[in-house]
Amino acid sequence: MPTSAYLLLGAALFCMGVFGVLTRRNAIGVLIGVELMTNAVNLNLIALSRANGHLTGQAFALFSLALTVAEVIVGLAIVLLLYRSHRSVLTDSAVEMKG
Amino acid sequence: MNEWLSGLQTLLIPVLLTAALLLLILADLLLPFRGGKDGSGGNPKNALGVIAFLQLAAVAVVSWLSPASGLWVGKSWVDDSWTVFLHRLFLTAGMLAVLGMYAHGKKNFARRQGEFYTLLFASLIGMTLLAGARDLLLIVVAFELMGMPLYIMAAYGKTDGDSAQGPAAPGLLRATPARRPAEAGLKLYLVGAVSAAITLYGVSLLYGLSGSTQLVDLAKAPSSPLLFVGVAMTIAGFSFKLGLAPFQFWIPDTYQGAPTPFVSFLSVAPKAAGLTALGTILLIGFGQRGDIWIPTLLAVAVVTMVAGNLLALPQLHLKRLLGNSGVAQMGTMIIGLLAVGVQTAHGQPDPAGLRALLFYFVGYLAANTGLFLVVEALAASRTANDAPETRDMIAGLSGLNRRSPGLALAALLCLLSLAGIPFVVGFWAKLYVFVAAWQAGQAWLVILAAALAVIGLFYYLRVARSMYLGEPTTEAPVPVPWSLKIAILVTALATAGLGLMPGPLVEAARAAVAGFTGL
Amino acid sequence: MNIASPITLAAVAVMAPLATFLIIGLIAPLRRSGKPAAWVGILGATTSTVAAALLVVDGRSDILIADWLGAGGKFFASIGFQVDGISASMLLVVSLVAWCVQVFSLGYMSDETPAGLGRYYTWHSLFLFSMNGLVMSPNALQLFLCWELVGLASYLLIGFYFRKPSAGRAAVKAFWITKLADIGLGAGLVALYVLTAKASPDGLGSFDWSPQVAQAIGTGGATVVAGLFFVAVMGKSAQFPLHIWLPDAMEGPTPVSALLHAATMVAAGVYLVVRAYPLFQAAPDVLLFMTYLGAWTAIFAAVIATVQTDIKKVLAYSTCSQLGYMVSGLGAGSLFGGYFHLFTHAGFKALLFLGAGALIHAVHSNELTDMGGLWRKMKLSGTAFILGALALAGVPGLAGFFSKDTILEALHASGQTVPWLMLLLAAGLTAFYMTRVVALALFGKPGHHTEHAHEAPASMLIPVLLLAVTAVGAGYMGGPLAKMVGAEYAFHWSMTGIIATSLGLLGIAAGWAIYGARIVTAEQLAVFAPIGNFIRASAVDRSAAWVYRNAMLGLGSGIAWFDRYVVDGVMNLTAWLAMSGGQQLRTFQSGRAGDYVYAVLVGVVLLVAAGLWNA
Amino acid sequence: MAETIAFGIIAACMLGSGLLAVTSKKLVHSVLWLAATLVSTAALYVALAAPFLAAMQIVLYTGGVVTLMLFGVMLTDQAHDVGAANLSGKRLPAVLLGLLLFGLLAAAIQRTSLPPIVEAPPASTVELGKVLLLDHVVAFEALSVLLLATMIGAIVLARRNDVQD
Repeated sequence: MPTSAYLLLGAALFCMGVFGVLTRRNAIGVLIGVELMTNAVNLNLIALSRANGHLTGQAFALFSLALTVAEVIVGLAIVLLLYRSHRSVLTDSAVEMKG
Repeated sequence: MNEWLSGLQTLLIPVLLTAALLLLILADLLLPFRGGKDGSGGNPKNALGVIAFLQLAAVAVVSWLSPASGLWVGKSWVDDSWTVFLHRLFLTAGMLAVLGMYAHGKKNFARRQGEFYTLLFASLIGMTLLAGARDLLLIVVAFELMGMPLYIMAAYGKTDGDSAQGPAAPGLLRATPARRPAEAGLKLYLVGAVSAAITLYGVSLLYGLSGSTQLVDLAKAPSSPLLFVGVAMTIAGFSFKLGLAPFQFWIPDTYQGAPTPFVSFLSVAPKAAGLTALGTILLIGFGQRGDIWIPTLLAVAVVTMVAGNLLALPQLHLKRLLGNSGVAQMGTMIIGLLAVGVQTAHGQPDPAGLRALLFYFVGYLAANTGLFLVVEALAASRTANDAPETRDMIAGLSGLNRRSPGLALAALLCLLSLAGIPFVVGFWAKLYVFVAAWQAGQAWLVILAAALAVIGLFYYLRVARSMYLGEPTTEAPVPVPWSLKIAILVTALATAGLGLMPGPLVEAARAAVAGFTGL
Repeated sequence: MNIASPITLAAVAVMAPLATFLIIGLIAPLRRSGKPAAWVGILGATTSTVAAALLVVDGRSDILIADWLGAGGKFFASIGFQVDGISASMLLVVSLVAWCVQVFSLGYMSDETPAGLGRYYTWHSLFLFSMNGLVMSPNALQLFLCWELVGLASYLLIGFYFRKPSAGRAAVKAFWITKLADIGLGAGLVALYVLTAKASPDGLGSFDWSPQVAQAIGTGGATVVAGLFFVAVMGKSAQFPLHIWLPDAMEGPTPVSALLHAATMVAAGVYLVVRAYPLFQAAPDVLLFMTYLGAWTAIFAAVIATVQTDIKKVLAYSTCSQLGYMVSGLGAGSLFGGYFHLFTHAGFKALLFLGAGALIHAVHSNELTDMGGLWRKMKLSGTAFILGALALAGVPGLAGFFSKDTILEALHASGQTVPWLMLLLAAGLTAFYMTRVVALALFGKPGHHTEHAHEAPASMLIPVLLLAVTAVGAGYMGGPLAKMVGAEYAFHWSMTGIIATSLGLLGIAAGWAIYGARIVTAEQLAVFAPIGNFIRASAVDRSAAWVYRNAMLGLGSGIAWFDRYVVDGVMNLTAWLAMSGGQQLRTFQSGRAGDYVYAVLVGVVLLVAAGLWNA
Repeated sequence: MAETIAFGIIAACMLGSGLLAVTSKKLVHSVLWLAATLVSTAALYVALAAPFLAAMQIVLYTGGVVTLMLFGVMLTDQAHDVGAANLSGKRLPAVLLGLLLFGLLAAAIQRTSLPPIVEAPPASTVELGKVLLLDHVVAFEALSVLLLATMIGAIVLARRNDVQD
């Protein structure tokens, strides 16, 4: 398969993630969108690593994986906090500060 | 083995900070919590703030004693004079943050002070790593290391003054935490997580097209549409942390809801770190090919300055005002970066813009931190009698001069500095940036920025006016905890002192840029 | 005479007000005590005045440039004192006027609370320090720094009655407009540095304004720099259309108006041109623009002054108008003419404002109609005021005559016929409106406050009388002043002088006829029987009145209206646009995190699209 | 040919489950569809000669992240508004924005000549480890600090309030 096929696939997945981020009101739903986006990044990295013929991209993808895990942990902690303070996990339930 | 040791030595400051972080965790485990209802007095955990400060001070002393070695760790990190300058900047910011936080933490999250300082240290480690990072992978990881603790710290704390409590939930969820910090953390986090994904996508393209993660190798990437997309997405991703429009909307909300001493930190150090990271990527990687990024960044800078100033104009809430004005300030700093970019692209790298940038960081650190700390001092001194709607509002500063002339003077100096009035450091910072930009042929940008600065002057002086001409609701002086007093004094003195005698700082910035490897 | 070196004297003159500012400002009990603080302030002004006088007598030139910011001379900022004929004489004028104003204020501001008085003198000291620092600047950078400080101090002084909303607004407006114009000075400064850096072999720029610099940066560079500088001059020295802050700034205490409008704040703009004249000379386009804009401002403001009923507003527009003269004169290439007029104007305008202050103090009103007949009550102040008015009107022998004549001569000599005619017309109008003020305020129908009026106290009279001397004498200083500036000057009658004098006298006659003697009535004109009959028959008197009312008043009011609503309106519109733009943007700040993420992604799409567009 | 077919099938699985992950009404379904997407991506990693990454993807991502998310969903299940309004009404602009972005990215990818994927035996984990620990040792250490800080932070935020201050 040509490299561009993988990149196109990644781009499609990334844009699905964008769609998810934009449409989900549930904070965990937004996180799912973000996961799709980072997953697309990893696919990119590994495909490009292969295309470049070395392992740096794979290493990068590993780092990216770990970062994502950390991000999800923090995100869920914040979602729990939001739930406890607002009795809701909808992102637009917290709208006290604006303007 | 030897290589390892020299690596550790080169990475002295981050390594020391990591050791300090571990020590802090240990101290936190050893010190019991014992506090009254209000957490005042006799809580052994209070010592953590002192320990954190002393640790940072010790690291800062080491940093001041050890000149740049110029050594590399692999090909990803370098300990040059640029790195050293930024280290000192971040350590100073960290110390100010601890000083600012000490009284706040003691009172508001007595039990969780240790974790706060631990997170602060983690964020500082990220910044110190960013300062010397010359590798995309390291930049991304260090950037996240800096950023993720910030998400948590923004959601920290329980007091937000006028928090409305929701109905109590059963069981596990009996106690309701404050609403505003949660909201602040959520907004910062959501925008940050999306931006992180965007940055990663952009960076993955840069890596793929150049075949390497090292910044110097980025220049080898052949010009292609995908490269432009990669650069654009990288800029977009970083713009979130820098608070460039339209990625800046989280700023006022998060500033408003997060603990003020933390905001004083959030509003300066991470931005400086992020800007230097973006700057190193663009200048080292694409310095010769300014056409890839200069037009984009130029547009972003203009939009940012306009939006920041206009959004700050109607604000009556001090933290929101400072948040939006900070957006405008970032726009001005970007001009410095653009100036270097244009000169470098013309094949005559002139580091005037970089010098201006470093100078600006210091001035901005002093003025912005000082101002937020004054806001904190006022908020902390509030009693139950004060109207809740005046909390953190400009109106809350009304007549401050009559209550606490010293505090008002400190705030005034900081305001004038941010507005770019002569005799305080902010003026030199702006002038320096403008000269660099004009030299790079961006005269129109200078005139635009100067015109927008007039708007800035308006809202900054409105605050000053309220302090000096407004009627105080009480004549009682504002009680300021000693730690906060020291921090405010230091920032005010720096603002005035560097305004009257910017020479040493100019020289330091010159030396820092002279040793910048990569240009 | 060798008391101290010129640099020492200059340092004393600049630093004395700074010291008093710090003393009054930082020692709160002293400030709150009122009178003692005032005396400290006056002491500072006295020291400055004495030092300036010694400097003028000394007559030596010197320059001290200290490398302020260190960095081994590599960084651009240097400060110091440039002592020469221009700066020394200007220093004396500034200090003297400030001294007069401060002494005058002792009486005028006697109703203020002690704390208020202390605050007032604190700002005065700050103002004098910044103004003196500006005058002694050896380069554009220091001038800019002090210029900003002058702006700040004047903002504080104009807004002194800050509890009065209109005063607050006026202060803000003055500040904003001058600030807006200051962009020009700031940008000009940056441009100057960059251009000199480009021209110098070591790549380091400077903020010098010497002829060598002008030569180095060439006509193109000089045009950019001088043009940008002139934008700031337009703001500070109230040139059309940036003059709109000046009439509003009358909300401040009257002595403040005297200070700002006579020798100091508004003069700073003209002074900048005088100092940076080598750069301006290298930019003929800018000079030409100045000639026309100055002339237009002179006549425009003079017309508006004819219909004002507030005595301070008349004087304010008159200041605009006279500044127009100076700018036009400088534009026509006469450095000395512009500076000479600045010099004489300082004296008589301060006199007029302080005299007006005495009148206002007596009747507690600014309105001309409330003052009528004050002459009987206030012989001394009245005489002084009349002297000032005559000096402004350009009556031969008094100060204004000589300097105005120099400017008109210069315009004539340079062949600028249109501005020359405009300025001649403005000269007539000036005489007319000043006569109107004198006639209405001093000799008109007594207002109901007039009965209780009495002569001003000594603290107010002394400065007024002192200034009256300068209003008479300053004109004869032309020769020595020219020598100090480095020009030649000797007065002689010329065609221009004769025309201007005739127009001036005509203006006085017309003014007096209409507002003083009220002779334009049919009965009085009937003395000239045949003509009178003819006039009666053809109703020329009525038509003259009609013409006057509709043409003259109409024109004046029309321009005043234009001023108020169009020029002002544009400024207000800009402010409103900025504010409502901010409000509009705030709707995006919806508080919903989802919307912020939306903004981020829209931003990404835009940046990516822009990137692809570039690629 | 077989390779293309295999790629096509995996890609279809990935995109299909991804689409379901962002459109399912029920959040639990979304999380499960996300897991399916991640697993199909792992299959692509194998095709790209990155078996270690595929394993990590399944262990860390699918095992860790998805489990965490399920926990999150269950813990917040009592929220009165979950399920009621999971999707916002602004779907059309989101679709347009997503398509626009995809169009731009696809255009850029199409117009860029990329090096081809080299068919090669899978890289050994040892080599990968060398890259990680030799070239990127600083980042590796930074990552460990990051994970530590994240743990501390998450605990401090998620801890029950009544045992706090």
